[in-house]
Amino acid sequence: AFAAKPLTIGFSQVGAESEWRTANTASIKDAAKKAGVNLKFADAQQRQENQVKAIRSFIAQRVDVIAFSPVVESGWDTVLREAKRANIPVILTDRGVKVSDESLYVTFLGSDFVEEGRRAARWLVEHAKKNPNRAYNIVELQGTVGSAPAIDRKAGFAEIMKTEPRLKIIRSQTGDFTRAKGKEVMEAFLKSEGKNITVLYAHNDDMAIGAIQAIEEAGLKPGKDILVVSIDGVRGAFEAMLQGKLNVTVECNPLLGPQLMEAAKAVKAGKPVPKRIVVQEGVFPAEVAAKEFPNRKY
Amino acid sequence: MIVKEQPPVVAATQAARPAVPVKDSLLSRALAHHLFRPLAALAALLLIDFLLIPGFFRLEIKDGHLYGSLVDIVNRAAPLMLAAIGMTLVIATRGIDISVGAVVALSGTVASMLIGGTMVIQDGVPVYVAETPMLLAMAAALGAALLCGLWNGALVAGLGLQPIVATLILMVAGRGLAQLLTDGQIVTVYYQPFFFLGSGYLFGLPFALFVVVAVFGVTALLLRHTALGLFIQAVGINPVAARLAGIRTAALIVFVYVFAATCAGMAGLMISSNVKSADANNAGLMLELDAILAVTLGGTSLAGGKFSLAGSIIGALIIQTLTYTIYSLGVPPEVNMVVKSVVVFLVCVSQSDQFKGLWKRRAA
Amino acid sequence: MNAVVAHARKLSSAPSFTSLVTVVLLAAMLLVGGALYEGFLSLQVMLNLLIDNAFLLVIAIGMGFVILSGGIDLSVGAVLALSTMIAAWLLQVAHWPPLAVIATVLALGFLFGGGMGAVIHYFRLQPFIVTLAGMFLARGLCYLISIESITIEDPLFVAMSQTQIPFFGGFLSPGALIALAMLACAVWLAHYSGFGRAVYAVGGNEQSAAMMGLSVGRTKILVYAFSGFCASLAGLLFAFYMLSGYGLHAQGTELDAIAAVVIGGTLLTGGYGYILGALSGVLVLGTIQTLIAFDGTLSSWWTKIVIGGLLFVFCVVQRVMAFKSP
Amino acid sequence: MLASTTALPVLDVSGIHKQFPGVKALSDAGLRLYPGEVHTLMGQNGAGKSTLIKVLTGVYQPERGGIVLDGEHIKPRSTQHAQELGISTVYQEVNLCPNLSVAENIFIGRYPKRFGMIDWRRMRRDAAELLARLQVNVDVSQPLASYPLAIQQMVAIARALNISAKVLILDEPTSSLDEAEVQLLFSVLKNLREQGMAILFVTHFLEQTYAISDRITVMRNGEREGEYLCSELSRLALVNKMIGVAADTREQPQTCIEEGHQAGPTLLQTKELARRGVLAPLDLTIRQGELLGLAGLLGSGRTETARLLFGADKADDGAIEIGGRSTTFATPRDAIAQGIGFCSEDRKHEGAILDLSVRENLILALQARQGLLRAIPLRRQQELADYYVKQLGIKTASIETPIGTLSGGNQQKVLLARWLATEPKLMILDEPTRGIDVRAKQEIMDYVTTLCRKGMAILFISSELPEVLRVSDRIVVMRDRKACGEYRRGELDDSSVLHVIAGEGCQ
Ligand SMILES: Nc1ncnc2c1ncn2[C@@H]1O[C@H](COP(=O)(O)OP(=O)(O)OP(=O)(O)O)[C@@H](O)[C@H]1O
Ligand SMILES: Nc1ncnc2c1ncn2[C@@H]1O[C@H](COP(=O)(O)OP(=O)(O)OP(=O)(O)O)[C@@H](O)[C@H]1O
Ligand SMILES: [Mg+2]
Ligand SMILES: [Mg+2]
Repeated sequence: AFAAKPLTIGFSQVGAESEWRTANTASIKDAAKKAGVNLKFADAQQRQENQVKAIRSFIAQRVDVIAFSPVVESGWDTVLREAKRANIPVILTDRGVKVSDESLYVTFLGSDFVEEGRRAARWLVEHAKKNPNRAYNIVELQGTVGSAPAIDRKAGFAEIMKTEPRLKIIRSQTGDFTRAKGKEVMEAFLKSEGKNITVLYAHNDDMAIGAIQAIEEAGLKPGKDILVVSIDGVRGAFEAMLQGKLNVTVECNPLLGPQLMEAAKAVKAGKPVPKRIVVQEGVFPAEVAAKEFPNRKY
Repeated sequence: MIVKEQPPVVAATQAARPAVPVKDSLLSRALAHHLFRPLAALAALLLIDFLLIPGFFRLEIKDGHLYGSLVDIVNRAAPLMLAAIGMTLVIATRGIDISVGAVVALSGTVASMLIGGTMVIQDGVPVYVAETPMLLAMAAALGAALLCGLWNGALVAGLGLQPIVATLILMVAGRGLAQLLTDGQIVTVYYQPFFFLGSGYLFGLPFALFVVVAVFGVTALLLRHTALGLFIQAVGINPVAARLAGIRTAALIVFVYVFAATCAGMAGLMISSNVKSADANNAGLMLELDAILAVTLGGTSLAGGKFSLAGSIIGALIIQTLTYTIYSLGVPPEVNMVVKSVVVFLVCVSQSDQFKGLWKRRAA
Repeated sequence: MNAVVAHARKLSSAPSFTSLVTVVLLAAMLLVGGALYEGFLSLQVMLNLLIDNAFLLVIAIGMGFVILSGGIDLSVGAVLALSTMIAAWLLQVAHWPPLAVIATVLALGFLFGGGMGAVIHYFRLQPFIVTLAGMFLARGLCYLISIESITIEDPLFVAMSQTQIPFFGGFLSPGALIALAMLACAVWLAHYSGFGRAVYAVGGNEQSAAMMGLSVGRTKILVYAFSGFCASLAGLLFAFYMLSGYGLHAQGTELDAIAAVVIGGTLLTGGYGYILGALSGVLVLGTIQTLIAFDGTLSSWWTKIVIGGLLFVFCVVQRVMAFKSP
Repeated sequence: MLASTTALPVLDVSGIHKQFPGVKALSDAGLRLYPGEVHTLMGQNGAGKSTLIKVLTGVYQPERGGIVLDGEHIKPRSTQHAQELGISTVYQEVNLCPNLSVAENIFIGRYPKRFGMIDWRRMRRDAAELLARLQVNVDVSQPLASYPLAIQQMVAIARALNISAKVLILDEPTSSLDEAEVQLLFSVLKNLREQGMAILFVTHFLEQTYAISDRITVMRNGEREGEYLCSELSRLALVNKMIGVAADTREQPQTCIEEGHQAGPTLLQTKELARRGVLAPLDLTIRQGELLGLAGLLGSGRTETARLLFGADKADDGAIEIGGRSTTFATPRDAIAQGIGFCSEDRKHEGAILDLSVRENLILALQARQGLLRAIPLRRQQELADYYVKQLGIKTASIETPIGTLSGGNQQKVLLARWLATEPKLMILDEPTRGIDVRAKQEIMDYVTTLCRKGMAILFISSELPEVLRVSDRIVVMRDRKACGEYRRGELDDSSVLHVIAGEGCQ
């Protein structure tokens, strides 16, 4: 009797603001199809209020499980309480939430942005240990001001960076996670700091790719004159690494679909699930790029 | 260039009438010129840069072309200037076009997808191959932009929708269409010749600058040597009277939207050529607001009527200089917006007649 | 409330046909939704339209006044965000009592709007630009307070957020009721107060209004102050709704509000339209989103295309029907 | 009834100077207004009448000069302030809000209230009553824009009358009213005079001046030329003082058309041209070289006829036959292509493009006909502009001055020139002499009739019956949106025409 009706999941996505996000969506849709799950997908166009609206409509439609990637961490108490009252379990993906009552969601499945920032910094610290004579003057391209990944990736990086006094951030500006802005800001940095810059840390690959163009146009060699470190691990980053223009990308895995479906089924079947499901993620320096490149799905 | 020009002919006829005494000094005439205040604002910004940012005005030759902050500003402002030129005409007819950003995304996407391109390494020499001939792809992109303009124009002139709502439809849907084409991916272009448009150099200057100058020149010529400028202003100031005077108001309105969209299309090509890719979700985001801002900073009223193309160009330069200044000064990103808004406030207020009055009263 | 009823009666005879068309089309859209999706027409879904869009309604009311006066206010979304931020900061960091916070936020919104109005009036600047700068300023100020979101834990705010007021088997939030009360006040203000009529007059012809002896300057400044007030009230409703303050809240809401007002039958050139139309405009936008959420198959881009398409169909039908009317 | 000169003036204005960029509008202007008198301010177009009134009512701040109201020096800061001080004004251009209802336009700012709310019912009732006193019976809840200019003018007057004031100023209130309305207005004014109000009145009609005023102040070139008792100033003397030369000996404007003129072949014919609710099927023949007058009361459908002929509104029935071919005009362009020009009665909304210069306004129709691409060379534009500025005596600082800064009458002349420049075959003139001074009116009509004699056909619409009678070769009388009679010149005279248009001598 239980299997007669397929499981219905209502999923509220943030939007389609980046390739990473698109890959994330595609993975979830594919996995749902494979698992025979009826997926109700709603796109929030990057706005929290739209996500809340979508969740409310999922509750009205009485879906079996609600999953969503929160736009921001805070502000979910009320609507999650409504879901709880309606006995619909909630799974978070990609980003966590801050709520007064942890029981409002069953599990959180996703990456840890702070950890990503730390990993990027750790790679640099290692690099610095191997090159005692090199200067490490870092320019940072932040994500959208106020967004969770920007805040966390900055914080994680800063935390580890402190352990190595030769690492200094000399400039930090937002590049809105886009190639065009990343390039524009990098151009300005290159004019005002010139050869002083030896490291670029970008909060995502797109900004790094844009900045790499700016570095080349300034007649410098990205990857050599200026080390380039970024986060996400999208296809474009691997291409850049193959050409030796990017030194390392810290993976932030968007392929959460299969794990989400599994968790949803387990929740519905009443099996216990851990409060935090960690996603498998790696750090890919340029040396392994060639080997890894064929495996990339996004 | 303002359309109601005071061309040399007038000066000549006036000079021919000896009875008319020349009262105004050159200086006071310059002060009264409509471009004076936008130019003064730009100069003030540059002065701040000069004082605070060492080497801001330094220009060097690198790889056979000019290299420096000023070059960057002009290069970066190019798409904005194009969009502002188109927007100026739309605003002059009392309209507004908020779909500019979406058109930028759409045209960039169409071009990038069609060109695509791959780099093939043959005997250690990279060879670039485009999927569709580049010119054809660019024509297709501009064609798509043109269609967008027709659509906007038809909604405004044909159906009589209010411009802001009519173009809101495309603003929302246009980006969606672009993303539909790319499946939400960023389309990267690997075809070297395409990059020339956005980051190439001609005679040591950015090629984008030549494109802007060409578009500006053609537009200015069109306005000067046809009655277009007069008609646009007439329609903008009093559409009823313009119709009764025999002007084809509907056709004119469709034209300005098509023109604006085509300019936006060119801006889109330029942006995607510059970053060697098309990002349907982010390309040209908020460009419409910047374009409108540029037009108003240049002294054109949003209520329609009198307009100044040159003013809009200066407006665009003001905006880009400001952005660049913020980056170069090392303003923390959290404060960007506050700085930007304060400067915009100051520039606007300093341009108003009332401010001048205040100043005079103080001095007296 | 009396005023609303009286006004509703007047609408049917007055030259407000566009607004009426909107209502008819809204009903048609709801019926189509009901036919397509199970449970769409349930009471709670309808009430959710009000609950979820309460803040938008309040913003649209303020925007309605501004547009009626012939201006525009692009800063509302940012002022909303700033209000949530100030409220959250005052409550969580400065530990002010909640009522004082509410009063402060509303007063600040009023002043912020009034300040922009004064700049617009005294320096004869274009509203579009001044409020655009106001938008940058308000968003920028949010980040000065904090770039991270601040969770609100104040009991009053939490209560406002989580109270469910029973309504014929469904429930409404206090926020929705506040928005409806605000709407009633605004209708009264627009149609039964000297200020409201002066707004219409200024929108109809500013110069004439001045020649008729109306105080154009005061009216314009007050209109923007009122819009700022509405935006900060919307900010409070948003804070009730989300229990957080955040600089990135409600991005692009100004365009939604403008669209709602215009769809509700108000002319952007000023002087023509009804404040009540804001409600139908907001409900139309809300319904479009609900339709999409119920459909549940649209990808990100299809969502955009469908929103654009529905807007298009809506505007065209509205236009065509309005043409046919005498 | 004449104000005794011993009484103190309620308003004493003297030494007013007002300068606009490039123009000295007022220099040492002034006037004295006594309680219980109607005082007419006269002067040529651009003499500074409207500017003086705007100075009095706080629209403009003068550079120099004093205003004394009831013995106290005042400096009106705004119209609101002037109203509070007791000066109520009707400006030359209708300054009301088109989007508001008629009732609101009368009461805005001074609403009747109940329980702190605007009492709409009472406002409508009062407005209807007030307008009924001026014999205007319209639905006061409709927006003002839905009524023709004449009604709007009456509404503006009603608004001013409703303000309890010491001084009432009316700037050319009668320029778009017809005889009957003018008489009504005068009876109201006389009433107010009886009650001791001081009334300042501006008009270009000598008849009206002599019919109502007690005293006259003449302005010339921004100065006070002099103040006269109406009874002591002959018409001829008045005109001479306005113009400043004693050249014109014609007291009563002469018939400017020689008798026995023969019209040419048919130029245009309408066949059952009609538009539902606006105009009943109409057959009208217009011949080359003929001046056809349309007479009728306000609302009789003359403007509608003109608009249909010009394609400004689309006819839903019937056809226009021109050059032997039967067509209809969907847009003004179609009509212009056939050589028709149309000078609208509403210059502010349908004529002038206020921010554009005199030159640009003047060549606009010609340029539109030539098309977008064939721009008229600037030199040619200037020639045209200079020519017409001289021909029509347009008073402007230069041809590059924005038309919005010209005085009302001069704007009208520019608009006339706009159409003359297209050298039309048929010129439709709807109230072309609205707000134009006596002399200029004469000159314009002379000019137009000369063109007419050279072969241009003219359809002439005017609320001034004597003028229509004087110049028309043929007169079509309209009533209730129907043509109801056609008369050759000489068949009607001043008294019989009134009977005809009122429907007493017409089947
Ligand atoms: N706002 C303005 N800017 C510049 N010049 C102006 C302005 N208003 C009026 N003038 C000029 O002042 C002069 C007097 O104009 P005014 O309107 O007072 O004339 P008027 O006597 O009322 O004429 P009419 O009988 O045609 O109405 C004119 O030369 C006109 O061009
Ligand atoms: N005294 C009046 N009372 C009520 N309605 C009137 C009056 N005068 C005119 N109207 C309205 O005006 C409308 C048409 O007037 P309009 O002025 O356009 O006609 P017209 O013959 O061109 O008159 P004119 O050219 O003298 O203004 C009619 O629908 C009529 O209802
Ligand atoms: Mg005048
Ligand atoms: Mg008429």
